Amino acid sequence: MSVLVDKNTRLIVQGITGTEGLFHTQQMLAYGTNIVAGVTPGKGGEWVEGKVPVFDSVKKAAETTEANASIIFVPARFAPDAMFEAADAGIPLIICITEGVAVQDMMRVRNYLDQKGVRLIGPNCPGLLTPGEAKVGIIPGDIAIPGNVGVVSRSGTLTYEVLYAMKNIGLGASTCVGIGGDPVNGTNFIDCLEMFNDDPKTEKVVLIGEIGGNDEEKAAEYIANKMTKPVVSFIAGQSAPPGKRMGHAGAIIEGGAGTAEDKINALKSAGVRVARHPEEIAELLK
Amino acid sequence: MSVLVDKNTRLIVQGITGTEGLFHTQQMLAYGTNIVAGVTPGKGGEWVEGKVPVFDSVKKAAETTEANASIIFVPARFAPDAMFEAADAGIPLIICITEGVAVQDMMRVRNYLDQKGVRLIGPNCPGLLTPGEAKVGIIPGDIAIPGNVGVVSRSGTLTYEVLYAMKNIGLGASTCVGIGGDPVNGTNFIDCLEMFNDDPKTEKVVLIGEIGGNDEEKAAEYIANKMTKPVVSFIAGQSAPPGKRMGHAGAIIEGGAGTAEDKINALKSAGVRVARHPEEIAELLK
Amino acid sequence: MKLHEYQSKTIFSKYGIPIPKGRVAATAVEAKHIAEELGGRVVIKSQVLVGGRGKAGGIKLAKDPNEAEQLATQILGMEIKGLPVRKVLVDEAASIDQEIYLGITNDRAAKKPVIMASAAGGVDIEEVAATNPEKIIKVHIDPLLGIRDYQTRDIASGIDLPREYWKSFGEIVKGLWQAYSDNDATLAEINPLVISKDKMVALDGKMLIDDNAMFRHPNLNEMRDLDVEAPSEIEARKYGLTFIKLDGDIGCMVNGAGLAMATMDIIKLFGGEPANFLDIGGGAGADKVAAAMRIILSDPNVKAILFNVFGGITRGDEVAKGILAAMKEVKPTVPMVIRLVGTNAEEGRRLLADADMITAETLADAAKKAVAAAQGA
Amino acid sequence: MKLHEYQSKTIFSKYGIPIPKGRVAATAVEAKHIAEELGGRVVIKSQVLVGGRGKAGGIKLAKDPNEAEQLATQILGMEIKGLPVRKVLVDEAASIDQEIYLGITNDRAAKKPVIMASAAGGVDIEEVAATNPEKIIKVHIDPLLGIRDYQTRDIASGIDLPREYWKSFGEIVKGLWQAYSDNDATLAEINPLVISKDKMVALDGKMLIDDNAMFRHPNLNEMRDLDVEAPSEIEARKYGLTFIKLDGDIGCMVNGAGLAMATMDIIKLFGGEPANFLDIGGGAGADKVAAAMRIILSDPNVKAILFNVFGGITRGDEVAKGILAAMKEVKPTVPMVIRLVGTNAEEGRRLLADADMITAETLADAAKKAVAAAQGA
Repeated sequence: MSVLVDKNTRLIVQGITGTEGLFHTQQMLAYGTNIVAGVTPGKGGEWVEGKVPVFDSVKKAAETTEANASIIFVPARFAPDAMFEAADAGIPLIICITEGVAVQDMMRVRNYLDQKGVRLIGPNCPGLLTPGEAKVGIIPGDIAIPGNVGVVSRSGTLTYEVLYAMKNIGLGASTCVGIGGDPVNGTNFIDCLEMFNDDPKTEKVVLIGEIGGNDEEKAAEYIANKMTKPVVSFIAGQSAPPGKRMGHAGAIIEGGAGTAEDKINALKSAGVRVARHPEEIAELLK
Repeated sequence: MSVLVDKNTRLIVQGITGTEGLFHTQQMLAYGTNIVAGVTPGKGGEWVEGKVPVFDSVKKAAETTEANASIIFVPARFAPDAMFEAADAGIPLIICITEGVAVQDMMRVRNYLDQKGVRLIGPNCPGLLTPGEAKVGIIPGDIAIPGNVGVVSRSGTLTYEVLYAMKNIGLGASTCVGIGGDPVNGTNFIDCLEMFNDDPKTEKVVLIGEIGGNDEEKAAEYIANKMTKPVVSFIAGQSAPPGKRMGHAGAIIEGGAGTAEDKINALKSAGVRVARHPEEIAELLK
Repeated sequence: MKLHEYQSKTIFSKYGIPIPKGRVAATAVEAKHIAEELGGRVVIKSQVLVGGRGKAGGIKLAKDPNEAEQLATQILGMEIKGLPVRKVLVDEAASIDQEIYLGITNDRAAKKPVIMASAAGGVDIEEVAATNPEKIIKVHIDPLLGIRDYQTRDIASGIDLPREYWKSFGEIVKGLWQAYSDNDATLAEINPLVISKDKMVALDGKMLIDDNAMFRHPNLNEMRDLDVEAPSEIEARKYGLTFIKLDGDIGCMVNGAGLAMATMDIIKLFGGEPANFLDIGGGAGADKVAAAMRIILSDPNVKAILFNVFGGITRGDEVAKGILAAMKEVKPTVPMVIRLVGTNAEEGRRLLADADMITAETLADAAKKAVAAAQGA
Repeated sequence: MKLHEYQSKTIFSKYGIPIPKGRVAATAVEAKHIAEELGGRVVIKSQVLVGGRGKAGGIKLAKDPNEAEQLATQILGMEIKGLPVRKVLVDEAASIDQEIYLGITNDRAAKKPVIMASAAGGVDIEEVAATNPEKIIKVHIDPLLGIRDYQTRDIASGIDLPREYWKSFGEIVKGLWQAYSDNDATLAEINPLVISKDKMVALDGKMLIDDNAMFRHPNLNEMRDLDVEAPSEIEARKYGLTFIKLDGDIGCMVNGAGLAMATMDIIKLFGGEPANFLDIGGGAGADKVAAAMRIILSDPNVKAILFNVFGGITRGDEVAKGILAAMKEVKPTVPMVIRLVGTNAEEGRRLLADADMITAETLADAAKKAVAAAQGA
């Protein structure tokens, strides 16, 4: 068991013939992910890596291959359209890796997808990894091993750091979900905590947060009230100055809200053990 | 029993201080309809007929009075806003009497209300009458008596004609629903047929249609497959020429579709007895 | 409200849709000048608000300015389906490699706008729809979201458009959507949209504007061409009446559109022919009723009038006063049958007691009496 | 991207929002001329992209053109919070009967834009939000539907605005919404919106534009004021790097924003102070790494550099090549600690074997070594 993606995931890659899309398609295929189709408008009929058929539209790809998930690697200005297209084609799970999507676009996308009951991961995220089953995104496959720790994170390489530290002491992950660092995105911490709470394979959970917004605070509230499994956390940005956007569009302390301190305190009050630095997470999981 | 409105309806009147709104508020109050509030922006705090409080917004009116329906009498250019406002205020049943609402506005309204699960009657309709219980609209109260015939109609005065002819031979109505003659509106024939089919008080149903669109054909299909109660019908516009809009924005034979003949044939095939003129409906119900 | 081809194309052009070079002319000399400016062959197209202009000889190809003048003279003298040609559009002629149909309208069943396209453009699209529905691609647009790029590609792919045209086609579809949306159109149509020397051009254009949305578009209202309507219909609109002239001999005045249709129907059922559709609307007062009566009587074919008024908001006494006022003014010589029911019907009947009118209790009775009166007259 | 007050107000004005008469000046003489044109008293307002201009003496009232010139001279010579004042806005002075706050921003939790208003305008709205949250009215807007008239009335009523102003206030709210929406703003704010002699006027204006949406707004990009950013940050953007200068002495170069923050945090945890935030992004090649290194070393405070690279898309050997190239060019004299893990880390480490660098296995180890190096230097 795992959450969101596994061996039964039938994946479409939107933007499969682009540089990024092609590279990560190769990586995902090498990992064993079941990529059933690619989409690049105007390139329908071609093949990628000799085994993935390319279609002009998600609708055609989905109808032909019965795909149940789609990952998006198209440039930021086209990513909203790609998400609408996947949703309208009836894809229930969309993972958008693309960074730099405009926030008003994302508000429209998110509200539209919610109406349709479509689950979105990202944008600006590393995607999903269920070690040993499916890599749906850009998380390097060799830094994590199968296990019983559910990992959810707003950050990319910081997550790799944690997965790698876990692997080094023999701890594996059930599924790692990179939810992305944008202010308006799809799936949030609480969604993932719920899924991990319900997943029999997951015994402990790692939550990697960062400054900005109040999703960590809300997650803490959820943990205090509902979570039956132990949670370990790290919050990045304790040394970040207010008013400066720390790379991620959502990582900014605005009007005194969204500080690392607030988040850490909220999590600690909810019984979460908070690591002082990322590698310490592995220690706290033992 | 009855459908949609009865003694428990707690009604708001939007546009209560306008000429039309005020006149029909008086008529509805005289009939015994439970009007709990009126709305006219800028006139909050006033009273109508000494007993209906006026509010600036539907939200305030609804919060204060626990209203469960709202009827709209505002001019066409403001009617879409009035419908959005009522829906956002959580009103589950909206009746829009206003004629002449732009069709692109109505498409936006209808799609929005569907998302919210709000039921709309109209626009450009005479509203609802549950004889002896509630008059929510402009159907003259004295032309119908309580009874067991459910009436649904796209037309206004044509409906009065039928109700009056029924009354003249002692037949009464459970509820009369005027769904309006616009091409894009809220509740349609099938919605009403379903409600009448489920309503223990309703034993027979009258369906009054007209040229334009294909709602009558779809209703015929529903009747053939699902309806357990006898249906009598009349379709107006047998003598109407194609391409000419017969008053109602939706009453037009376009591209050869929507003729009275097609509708009558469809209904007859579904076992519906179709009257040759409106007064004959009363005869066919006996 | 219908827009002329040249008006529609001018609007389309503002939304980035390529149209042929050309201008509208009211005289043959103007047409010649335009042809001189354009150089080469031109098309002279009558600007009338009916279909079938080509078959009626209202569209001609001219090889030079002199022929343009000659053909324009000819076309400007024509009537097409009863409408006088007052203007011609002079467009440069285009070579045509493919003709595509592209249109946006409201799908009342889906409650959404629908874009329709077909590789078989240039012909009557309704016929294609009836005989080869699979040749028409339909894509519904979420009215709250608007059109998405991927939908334009789905349409392009659906009509097997060569890929090199997808981008320019997509821009045209988005332009047409914006024209439809911004102008409250009920129809925005390009037929044909042609591929001409590797470029796409909208050769013909048609827009219908929602009369109910005209308050948002005063500029469009100025484009209204009154030729398309019978003078009596224009007169009726002034008074807020909905009037449609028909070919029969029994004038009808009814309150409510559905009841007005039913009244026409019952006249026909009992062997008569209605002369018009006329809805005086809800709450019509004496002045409106008088205007309605004048309009009906201005039709020389009318041999009898049937008044059918079911009082609801409309009050029977008001209607009666209107009839009396109009009778004084126009002194009708045709028999009149009246049926008055509902609000204040008693008072109305009393007011009309001395007037020379045939009264009826039921609609069926009224219709029978009107038919008899018209035939007896 | 932040817009200046005068830029924001010019945009607002295009959307029908009333603003004071006035213009921007780059010299005191210009300011005098504008004051002469306007007549009467004027306000001289420094145009710098920081808050607290008033408290810093950057906003002054002048009674006549001469005083305007004098005050403009003074203000144009100022620095406010480190930013030079290069322009002043000269606005006619307004009498103020009431000050209102009106702003639109994104509510990330609700995933919707939110309009906020308060009868207590003119002050720090964040302070009002913290101390008297009930004094701020919040109305969320459905991003697919846009603003509705009734919502503007709800806001007006919520801040107890006298009814005679509801209509003009509604137009202002709708104008601000359109400005926010059309320009991909993340904030559009009027503070204060004043009632002055029975009219509403936007005395001050502020807009933040979403950098991610700039591709849709080339015209806004031209308004960008580079003064607000440190030169190193501008240089970094050229190379697609995200760089933020801080006050410490340990330069950081990291791939990934979260990891970059965590690296700063751990430096601090072990007693050091980071000199910057620097994310070289995913898949950074040698040229990008070299540029990043130059930018870090351009800061004279930097006493050590910590390279923390977790190879995923980014390849360790590419990073190593970049470091070697930059070292040749800038010949750093500060100690450098490097931690390289993940994709092609082995090759990277091999390439760097001969370079004069301190290596580390874990992030904690690397941070400790960097802190020690900076303190030992």
